[in-house]
Amino acid sequence: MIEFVYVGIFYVILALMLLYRVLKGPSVVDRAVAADSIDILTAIALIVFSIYSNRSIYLDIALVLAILGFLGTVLIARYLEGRL
Amino acid sequence: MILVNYIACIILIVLGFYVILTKKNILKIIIGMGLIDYGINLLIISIGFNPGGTAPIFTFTELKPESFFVDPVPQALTLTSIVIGACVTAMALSLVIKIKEKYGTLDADKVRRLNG
Amino acid sequence: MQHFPILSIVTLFLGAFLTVIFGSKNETVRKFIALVASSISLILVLMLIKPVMIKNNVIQYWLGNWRPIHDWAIGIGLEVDALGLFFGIIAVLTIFLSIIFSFKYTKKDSETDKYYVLFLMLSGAVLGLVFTGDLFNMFVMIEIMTFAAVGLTAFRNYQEGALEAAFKYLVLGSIGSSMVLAGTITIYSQVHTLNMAQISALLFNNLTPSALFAFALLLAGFSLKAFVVPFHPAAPDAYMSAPSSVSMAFSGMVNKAGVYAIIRLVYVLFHAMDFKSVQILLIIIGTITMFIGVTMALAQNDFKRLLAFHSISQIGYVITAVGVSTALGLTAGLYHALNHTLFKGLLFLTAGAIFYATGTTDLNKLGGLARKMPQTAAIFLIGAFSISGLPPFNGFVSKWLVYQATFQANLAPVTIIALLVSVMTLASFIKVAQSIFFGQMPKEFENVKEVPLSMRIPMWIMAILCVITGVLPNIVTKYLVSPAVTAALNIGKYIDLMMGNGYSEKILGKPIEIPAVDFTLAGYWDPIAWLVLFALLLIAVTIVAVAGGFNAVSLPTEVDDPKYDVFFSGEASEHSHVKGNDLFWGLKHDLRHYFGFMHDAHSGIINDYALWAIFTTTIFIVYIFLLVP
Amino acid sequence: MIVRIIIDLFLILGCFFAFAGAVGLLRMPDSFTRMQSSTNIATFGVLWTVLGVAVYAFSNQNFVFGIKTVMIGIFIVLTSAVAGHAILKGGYKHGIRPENLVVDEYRRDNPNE
Amino acid sequence: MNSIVILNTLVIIAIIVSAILTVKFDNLLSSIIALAVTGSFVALEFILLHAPDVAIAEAAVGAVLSPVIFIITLKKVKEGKER
Amino acid sequence: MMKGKNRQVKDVIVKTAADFFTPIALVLGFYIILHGHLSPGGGFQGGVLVASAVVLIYLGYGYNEVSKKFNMEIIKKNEALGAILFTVFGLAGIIYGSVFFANVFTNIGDVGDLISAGTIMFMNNSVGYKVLTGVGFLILLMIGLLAPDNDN
Repeated sequence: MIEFVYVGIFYVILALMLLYRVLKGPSVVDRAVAADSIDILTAIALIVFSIYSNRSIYLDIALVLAILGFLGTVLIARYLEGRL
Repeated sequence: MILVNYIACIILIVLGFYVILTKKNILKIIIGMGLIDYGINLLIISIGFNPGGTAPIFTFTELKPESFFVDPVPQALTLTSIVIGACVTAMALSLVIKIKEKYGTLDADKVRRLNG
Repeated sequence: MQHFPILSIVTLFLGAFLTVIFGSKNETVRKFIALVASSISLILVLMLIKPVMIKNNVIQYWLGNWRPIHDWAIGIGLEVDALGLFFGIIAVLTIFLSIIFSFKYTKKDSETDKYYVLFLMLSGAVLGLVFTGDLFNMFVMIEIMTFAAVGLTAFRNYQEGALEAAFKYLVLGSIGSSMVLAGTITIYSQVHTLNMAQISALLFNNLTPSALFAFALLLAGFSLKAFVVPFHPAAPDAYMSAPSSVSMAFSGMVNKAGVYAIIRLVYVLFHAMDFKSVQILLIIIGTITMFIGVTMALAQNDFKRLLAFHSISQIGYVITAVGVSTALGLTAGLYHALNHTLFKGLLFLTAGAIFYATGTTDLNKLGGLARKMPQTAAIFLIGAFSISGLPPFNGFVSKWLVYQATFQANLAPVTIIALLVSVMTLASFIKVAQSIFFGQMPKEFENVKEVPLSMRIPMWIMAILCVITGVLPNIVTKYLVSPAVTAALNIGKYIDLMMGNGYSEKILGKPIEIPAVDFTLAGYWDPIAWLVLFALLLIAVTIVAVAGGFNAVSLPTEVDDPKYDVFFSGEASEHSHVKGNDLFWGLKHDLRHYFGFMHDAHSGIINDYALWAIFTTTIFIVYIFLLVP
Repeated sequence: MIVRIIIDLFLILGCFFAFAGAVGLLRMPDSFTRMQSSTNIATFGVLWTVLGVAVYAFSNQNFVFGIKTVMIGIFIVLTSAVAGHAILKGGYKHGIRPENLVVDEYRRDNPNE
Repeated sequence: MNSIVILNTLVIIAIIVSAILTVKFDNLLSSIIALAVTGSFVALEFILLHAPDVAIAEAAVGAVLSPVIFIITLKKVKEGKER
Repeated sequence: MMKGKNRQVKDVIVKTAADFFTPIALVLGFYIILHGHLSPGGGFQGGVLVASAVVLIYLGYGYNEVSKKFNMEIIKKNEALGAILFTVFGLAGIIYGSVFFANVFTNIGDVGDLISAGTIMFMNNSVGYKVLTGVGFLILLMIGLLAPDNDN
């Protein structure tokens, strides 16, 4: 299934584009949002790669990123609110 | 494919050393140590990689007869290295908190009561 | 018998974990657990002396029963040969005595459960390091060791600078661990095994560029763990701010673990001592280490910091002697390592006793304690005589061996520097003795008492050991040192016992010949040679005097300070006490540029120290790539 | 064959929405609009891609794969909503205001924050 | 095979760029965010090199645990100028 | 105190998310620990994931609830218990006549079952227990450092 890899490449390119927002973002909020989106894009790229290489065990990593990736973002939000 | 990885590992390690050498904030120094960890872990895994291989975990379905594994030993080594890196980071951060309480600063130029 | 090495390691770790569960409330329980664990480990290791040291066996042990398949080592193996056991004995001795000492010593500290946990983990890691036969296992043990050592350094975090020292130690140690790991994996990428015996076999006459790179990285990383000079600046801070029993463990085990790793690396793993350039590199490092260590020690005003710099200096002796690479040189190095553990542990315990009694180790505040603490003073004198190499004690024997080994290897300048360093060691200990135990006693120490018995016992044991190893060098050499030397040189046996008989012959081609060990302990007395040596020494002293002195800066005679007044009897005696600062002021004044430079170089900024470490590593890599093959 | 077309359609839709989200995240003028655009990635991009992958997996009788993939999609959608809410509120309280704001209803409802 | 090489190269570029960002930011909070991003890219790279065990550990440590303890420490020492 | 209570009611979305995701994170973590010998992951990874559930609870409910739920002293002892269990399973190899870390009890279960692989499974689970208590202890300690700031 070669086309799945192209989808993965596309998502990684999107993540690379979002790194520009991490670099530029005038405030920490922008950087945090971009980092969150990069986490999500990484998870999707993982799904796509695992179906390309036909190993369902690779999906556990995507599961971890999906469930616990938002912890850091919420923590940063709490930090910005000043009530961590 | 692997050559790119090696270059990236060297760049990561050099960036980590650059942070340790030039940045004066000790929290930033710990971030630099984290970068060195990433670089070395990537180096180990890249050494164990075998083009065309698959993950060294045996499952009944999904494995074709002709598929072969990448080298599992470097993966075990990297796992140990990651665990150690996490422990070192946690230890260093707790030291940073205590240093901040005691010295009132995070500047490496001012945390120098022991000299000479 | 076969299980003894792993049991001695596991006992210590198990003791650490049991201390957390049962000893968190009760002080007695945790002392009991620590004592039992350390004595079991001591007994197990001492029972290995008979088979390993005397009968010359090598104990091999495959964890999980993963033996080599088709001549390829796939499991983690323990391999206890005489070299490893030699350092193992040093380690268990240090652990046992240090734990006995710390029973009373940590009385004023809270949270001593953490102390015992970390200490037992440290000792278990050191034992694992010296007994293992697997390169990556070595890295893991080094990392646990560094981790526990950092924790112990920060244990007295109410003291000045303990946290700072711990942080510096952690950062430098993590740089060193990264280098060790990178070197390990570079070796793995070439030979695809991690067993040290097999690596040794496969790297014989096969030094590719990646192997050379790995050698440089590993040498730098292990040197950082042994605190040789450009990597040393974390050591004095850590030794100074840790509790004294831990400082003793640092100089007795942690340093020695690094030295063991260097010996294993250059002798067994890479066969590197066949190269003249590696010998010269080690000798240069060692010489610089002992010189800078002792000169820095001369300028210190804190007892423990001074001892720490002396510790670095003595490690320089060991590295120099190891670098000479003859059987005599290796004997000298190992003997000095043993002696260093004994007398430096003794001195650190003395420092701990003084701290326990008076609450300070600052040389300028102490004085005249010999009347109040006679036993401590006697023990201190034994230690000081040992470290400065006075004849009846052990320092004399090993230092004499070092001089002899370097001189026989046509390295007379190194011999001269070693003699000079020995003289300076004696000088700095005269300063310590004068400012702590003799002279005028300050008024606030009127009520100082001798330390309790449980602290004096380990000190006396070490003092007696110092005398024994000094008086009976033949026995020590025969039963402890020379089996270790033979094991370090007999690489073929090491490989054979791990990988099965005949393996080394198949790979190495021919059995490696063991060079004959030639001990002439009575001393090498060639009058003309020694005459030339003393003449050279005189010239060297003259050069030093000329280089530093003879400039027309007026000495501070006109300062209106009563301590420079002429002393007549009958005056108030407040200023007749010569402080530690005031001794050797002439030398310090003459060499003030050098001392000022060294003081500025030890700036206390972590970035500078990291820069030294990385820069020296780069030099190692370049040197080894240019000169070794 | 019809399954292949469906899968490709889903994947292309996912790619398109993710691309739109990324471009929005790069080009929008202030933090709040950028945030709105980033949810595009997390909802529509993820949803279509996951559907495509899941259809492929189920059509190949690979049920473990399909179920895990769908679970990942659901979790990403839920968590990103929570994270977006939290980071928005944090940013607002930290003092970041949208440009060209006409009505600040949050301020109107919570005057003392 | 070729497309995998492209994917790998892209991920490597992303790792390098985010590491440079980590070094470049003077603001500590931004630096931590960039470190977490580097962690998740490194986890992706581990999967591309077929090391799922390591990738889970990296995702758990690099993308979850280490940002959490870094941010708590940063809050405690209060040196981050948040803008 | 009153103010703190007031806060908790307000952030209802994060609280609901914490309610919802804490069990899922726990299940995921325990799945990764228990299937350590069958699928990627193992003691360490699962332990970290389980421990990060503590952060979730903290985010939802604040420090007071967390400190009520967990007793630090007991957690510390449990961590040591995990380490001791690991060592004891290693020593079981010696006791049953082989060497340290040898894989005994291999007759339990078939290949691919959840309960299989002998001592390896037990060691994996005890490592998981140690890590989840250890990292949980670390995170609790870190959160506890913030507690004085939380009040004002």
